[in-house]
Amino acid sequence: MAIITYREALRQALEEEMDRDKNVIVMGEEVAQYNGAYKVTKGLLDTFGEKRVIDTPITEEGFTGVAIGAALAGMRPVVEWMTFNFSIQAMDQVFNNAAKMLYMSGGQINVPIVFRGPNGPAEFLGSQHSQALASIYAHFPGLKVVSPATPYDAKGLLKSAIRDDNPVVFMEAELMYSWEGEVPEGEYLIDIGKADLKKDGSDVSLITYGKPLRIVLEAAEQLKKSGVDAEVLDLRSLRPLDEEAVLQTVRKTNRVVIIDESWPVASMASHIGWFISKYAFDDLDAPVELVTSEDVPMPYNHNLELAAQPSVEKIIKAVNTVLYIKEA
Amino acid sequence: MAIITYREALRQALEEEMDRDKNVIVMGEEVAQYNGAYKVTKGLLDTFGEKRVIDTPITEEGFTGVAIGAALAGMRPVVEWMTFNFSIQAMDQVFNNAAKMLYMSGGQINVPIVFRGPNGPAEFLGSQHSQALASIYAHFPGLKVVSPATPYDAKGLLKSAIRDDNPVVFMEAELMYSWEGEVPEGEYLIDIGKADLKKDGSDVSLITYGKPLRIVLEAAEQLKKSGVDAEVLDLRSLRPLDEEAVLQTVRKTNRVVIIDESWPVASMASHIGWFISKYAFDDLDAPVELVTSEDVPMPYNHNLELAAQPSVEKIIKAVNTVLYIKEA
Amino acid sequence: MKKDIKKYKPELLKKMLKQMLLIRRFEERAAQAYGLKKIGGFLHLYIGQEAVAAGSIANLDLKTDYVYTAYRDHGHAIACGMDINSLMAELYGKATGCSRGKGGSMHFFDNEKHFMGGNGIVGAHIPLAAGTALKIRYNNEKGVVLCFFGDGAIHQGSFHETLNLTKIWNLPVVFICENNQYGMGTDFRRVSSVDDFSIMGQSYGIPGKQVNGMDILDVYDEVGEAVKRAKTENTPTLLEIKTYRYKGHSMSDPARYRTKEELEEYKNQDPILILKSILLENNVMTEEEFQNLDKGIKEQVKASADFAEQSSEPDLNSLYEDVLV
Amino acid sequence: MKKDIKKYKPELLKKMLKQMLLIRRFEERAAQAYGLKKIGGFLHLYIGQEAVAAGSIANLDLKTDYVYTAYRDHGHAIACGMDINSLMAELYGKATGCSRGKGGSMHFFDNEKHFMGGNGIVGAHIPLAAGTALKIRYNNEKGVVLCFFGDGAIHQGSFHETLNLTKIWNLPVVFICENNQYGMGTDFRRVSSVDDFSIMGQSYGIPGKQVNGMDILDVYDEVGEAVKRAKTENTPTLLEIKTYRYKGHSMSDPARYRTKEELEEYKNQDPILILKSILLENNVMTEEEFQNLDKGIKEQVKASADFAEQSSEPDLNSLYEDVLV
Ligand SMILES: Cc1ncc(C[n+]2csc(CCOP(=O)(O)OP(=O)(O)O)c2C)c(N)n1
Ligand SMILES: Cc1ncc(C[n+]2csc(CCOP(=O)(O)OP(=O)(O)O)c2C)c(N)n1
Ligand SMILES: [Mg+2]
Ligand SMILES: [Mg+2]
Repeated sequence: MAIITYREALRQALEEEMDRDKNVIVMGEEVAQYNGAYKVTKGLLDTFGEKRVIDTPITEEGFTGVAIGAALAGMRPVVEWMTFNFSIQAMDQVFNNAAKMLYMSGGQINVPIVFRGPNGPAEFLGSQHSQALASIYAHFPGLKVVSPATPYDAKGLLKSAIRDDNPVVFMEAELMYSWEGEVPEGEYLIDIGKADLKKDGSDVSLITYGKPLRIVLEAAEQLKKSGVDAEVLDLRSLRPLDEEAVLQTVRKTNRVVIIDESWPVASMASHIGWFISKYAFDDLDAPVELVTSEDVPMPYNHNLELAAQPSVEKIIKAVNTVLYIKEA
Repeated sequence: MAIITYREALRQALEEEMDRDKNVIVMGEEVAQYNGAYKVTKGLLDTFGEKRVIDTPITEEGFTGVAIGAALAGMRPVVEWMTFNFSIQAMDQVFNNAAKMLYMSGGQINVPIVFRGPNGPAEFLGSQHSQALASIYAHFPGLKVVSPATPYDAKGLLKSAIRDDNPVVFMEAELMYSWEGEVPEGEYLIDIGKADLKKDGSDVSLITYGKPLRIVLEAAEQLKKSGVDAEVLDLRSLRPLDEEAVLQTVRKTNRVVIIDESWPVASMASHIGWFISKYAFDDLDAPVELVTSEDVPMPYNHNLELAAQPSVEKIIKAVNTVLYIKEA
Repeated sequence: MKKDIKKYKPELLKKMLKQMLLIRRFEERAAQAYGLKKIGGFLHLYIGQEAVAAGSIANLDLKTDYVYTAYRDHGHAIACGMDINSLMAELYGKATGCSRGKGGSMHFFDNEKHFMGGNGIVGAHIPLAAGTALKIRYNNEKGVVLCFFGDGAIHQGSFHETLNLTKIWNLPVVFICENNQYGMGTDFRRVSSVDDFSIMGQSYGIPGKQVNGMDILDVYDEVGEAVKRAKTENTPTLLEIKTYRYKGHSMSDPARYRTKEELEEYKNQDPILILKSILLENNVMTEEEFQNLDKGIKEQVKASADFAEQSSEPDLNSLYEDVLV
Repeated sequence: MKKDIKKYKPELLKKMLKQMLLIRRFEERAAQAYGLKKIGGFLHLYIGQEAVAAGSIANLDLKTDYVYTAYRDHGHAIACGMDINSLMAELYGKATGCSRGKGGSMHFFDNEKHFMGGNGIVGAHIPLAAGTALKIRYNNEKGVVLCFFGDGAIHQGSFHETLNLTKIWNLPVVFICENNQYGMGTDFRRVSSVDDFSIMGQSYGIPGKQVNGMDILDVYDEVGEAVKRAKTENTPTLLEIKTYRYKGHSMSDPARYRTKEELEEYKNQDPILILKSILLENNVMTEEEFQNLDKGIKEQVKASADFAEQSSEPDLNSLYEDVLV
């Protein structure tokens, strides 16, 4: 299998789907001539021309709405938000039009669209440019919400997202674009709504999605050295949530830490925490621990911003807590 | 004590605070000449004049931002969003400017502002006009989030919100405006962040906030008839959350139902559900049950929209579940 | 009224009159039903503005063309030829409603007839209209999108962002600001820097014009021009159509912010009466024919109320349908 | 250069030159430090545009007046007289930074000097500026707010909503579009319906003008006019100041979207060199004085880097401070 970057995996998905279906177009700031602020759309303008790869002015509300209006008339736009931070300006379009159109039209009008771009903390950017908005998007019915953490998942899920007849919010991360991983040559799809067991284990379940996966696997590695065999479940999709996979790992290990780079309050993390506490009440040997971002806006200073986010140390600490291990 | 409506309680709070501090102004659509879409600002234009009670064009992003810019320069604006549904267009201003300004300026610039209006499902309005956004606002650090359910609480909390040096999101409800309750003559304030035990009980804790309080009390009433003594805790504030009060009632009754008219996923309800499961793990005799809105956009049809929301029946059913009572 | 009436086909004139009348009678009936609590929530009546929807949409071929509007959408839906049974049933929240009882007054939709709603958020449908125009242009279809919105919506950022986008991408959209003078209780002059909205296209190199919305022939002609330009040159146009709503903003609004005189002034220019008198004067129709037409329409409308009444409530299970495809 | 140089006080001319030079040297140093990884994230340099901030802000009395800008904010902060030690320290993320190391390059603030940031969201600070003007007017203060933003920001709805609001409420704001020709890699002409942004005030009855941003005296004069109008008549103005950034959008941008020739053309009109030659020609300053000035500034800038270097990291506990008052 070829080893490619997360960025390249996304690019391949876009290229293959654009090749396959002429209704697929790409829109966003700097996606065409500049090849994308983070180069995900590299080469697409050359291959598909400016009718299908469209640079927009800085008008998140406007161009997101335009893309929705194209989608509900039969196109399949992929909207790139330069980062999810700017998508807050487009939320009204996403929530009130994309997510609700099918429902309020009584099933007549569906919106096959993908909203994608980097979400979550990056580095040295301060509070307005570094925040995880997954929990906000996951709150709304009428959307699918996807957050792949490996090149393999990114490609297979983006292809599925583009073919999906519903609006799909697709969350990447600046820091993940250069991550590498194996991706097969041929075409494949990954079902939206299926979690993936990234590591088998028996002592504790580490449940996560998106960028934190890497530090979660690192933590699992370290835990192994101290004799703790952690299982790592990568949710991949938040909506629909693979509830069965969540319950399965909990029933197996009886101890859970959820790792989410969102803020804690009303987050995906605390939601899954409650879900487990309810549906696997008798299977839990310890309360579910969360490792989230601290409940503060993101600071610029690097030490502070690292301290604000989940870390290997915090994960290990939480694992020790659910295992009732006292640290030295 | 006088019995007044929730609407009148809010109006009194506004009037008293405007009287007290000339930096308090009111801005929003139809707040002045029309006396407010829901008449909360009735008479304020006459009393305080058009410099202090300002009708805006329909530009939620713009006028919300203007109010924030006035607040950070020393005024104390109260922004009325005609309903919270329209506040989605202003979220970028609230999240990126109001909530983060103090932090990103290193403590230099605070934003004393109140964003208020009706939130949550109303009647016969369909999906765009009927939704509870409390969980979204509660997700963000840098805000206070308040949701009073009685005239007494509404008045005392709005006065505190206006005097608060932080941005406060203040959630009312169309259907609550005509609700009546006792309000004392003299001035009083209620601390933001303090829950209130609305009914003492020993068998089960019903935890809620905002408009559902009424059906929760109704459910408690009915439960009493079948011999179940429910305690009702009204959170009143979501941010800060009165964690101590939550734990106290759980420790007392050992069984919890949380009632929240938000959607379930990544909601305040599931957050508190996790919080209890973690911090009162050994005190729980049953998993925490949630009664939220169904995970669907709001339909127009009245039967459907009622079915979409928490109800007395659903609450009683959930109570029976946590009490392991099999229904007939 | 110096129009050369000859240039319009009699069928067209009659059709437009019929549509206006149908809109009015439909809404009068809906208001009644609202009084009887058969309908709840917001009901925004279009009475007084009928010429705008009927005159504009008469220019369209709804096989290729599309219509978007805001929550005051009954008139546009009817002008698009939607079945009034399904509309009245929607107001009643019935399963037979055009949106299965899930949309209500503000959310009429007909995907086949290209009536794309019915949007409750002021200004939010404006970009959608441009997006549908993007699809038209992408496929080299010969279509146009009419986008109706109010004087209150024109200050929304979405309007401006969209104007720029339609111009740089050459999208066939006709933006129609239905200036009925009020956004809820707010006289548009109180919240607008300028009185003449038609100039607002200038910032984007988009031509603009003010149109008398009480005269359906004016509306028909000017929108027709703009539609032609859109279809042949892919150029957007901004029209400010001056009109008036006779009723309050919605059923709960007593409309105290305006004078009786003002209302009377507009009622004297009633678009239905104007067109009727033109047709009568020019022998396109007789008074008797008109009375028969009106009678027929009233019956049709009554039948729609009966249909709505007799239709069944949506299945409770449908609550969970239509969330995702 | 046909300016009557006599009308400007020599101190003013020297001060403006000094500020431009300080901005440039500060940023050159910052770029160096970025290369050495002392500074991370986005660093948006203002080099080439110095005349806009320095010339505009020279008109202000920052006891009563205010300045808002976007993320390319070093120049404006320096022109407002902020201590460059605290600015460099902020770039280094140190506790002694103007925002305690929490803001970084995009979020300089000085509440006392009325420099209100430093905003990372394109267009989002524009309403804030109007709000501060509302406060000024509410208190009958004699102030004005300068609101700087880029050519990329002008299509944002927030700009349009705010223009309307400032006009209907008569707010003393001068809107300054710094048209440096590019929004990231996008030539403004590719995403704009019109070439001349100064006309965009017309939709709101707001006067507009294009200004040559490479000539600081032009900038000073035109902004001065607008400031006067704002203070005496409470009227907003829209200025499009044409300028150019010599560097890429941020440190990571190689700026391949433009030609070397274009860059050279603008470097030949360098605002510092232009003003310098005017001062030399008119004997306001000698070459030697200029060299000394520059030397002093370089030392000052170096000292700021030393200060930043030696300052301590913020206490880890400060992570939890400043969330709420
Ligand atoms: C974004 C948003 N803000 C506020 C409202 C509440 N609202 C509904 S209609 C309306 C007035 C709109 O006036 P106009 O655009 O002139 O349309 P008209 O009602 O006259 O047809 C307002 C403020 C809304 N629906 N959406
Ligand atoms: C709402 C929003 N969308 C996108 C971005 C990403 N972004 C940062 S700067 C920029 C270009 C802005 O160009 P311009 O306004 O001309 O300012 P300049 O950089 O030239 O000073 C973009 C697209 C952002 N910060 N905010
Ligand atoms: Mg109107
Ligand atoms: Mg620029």
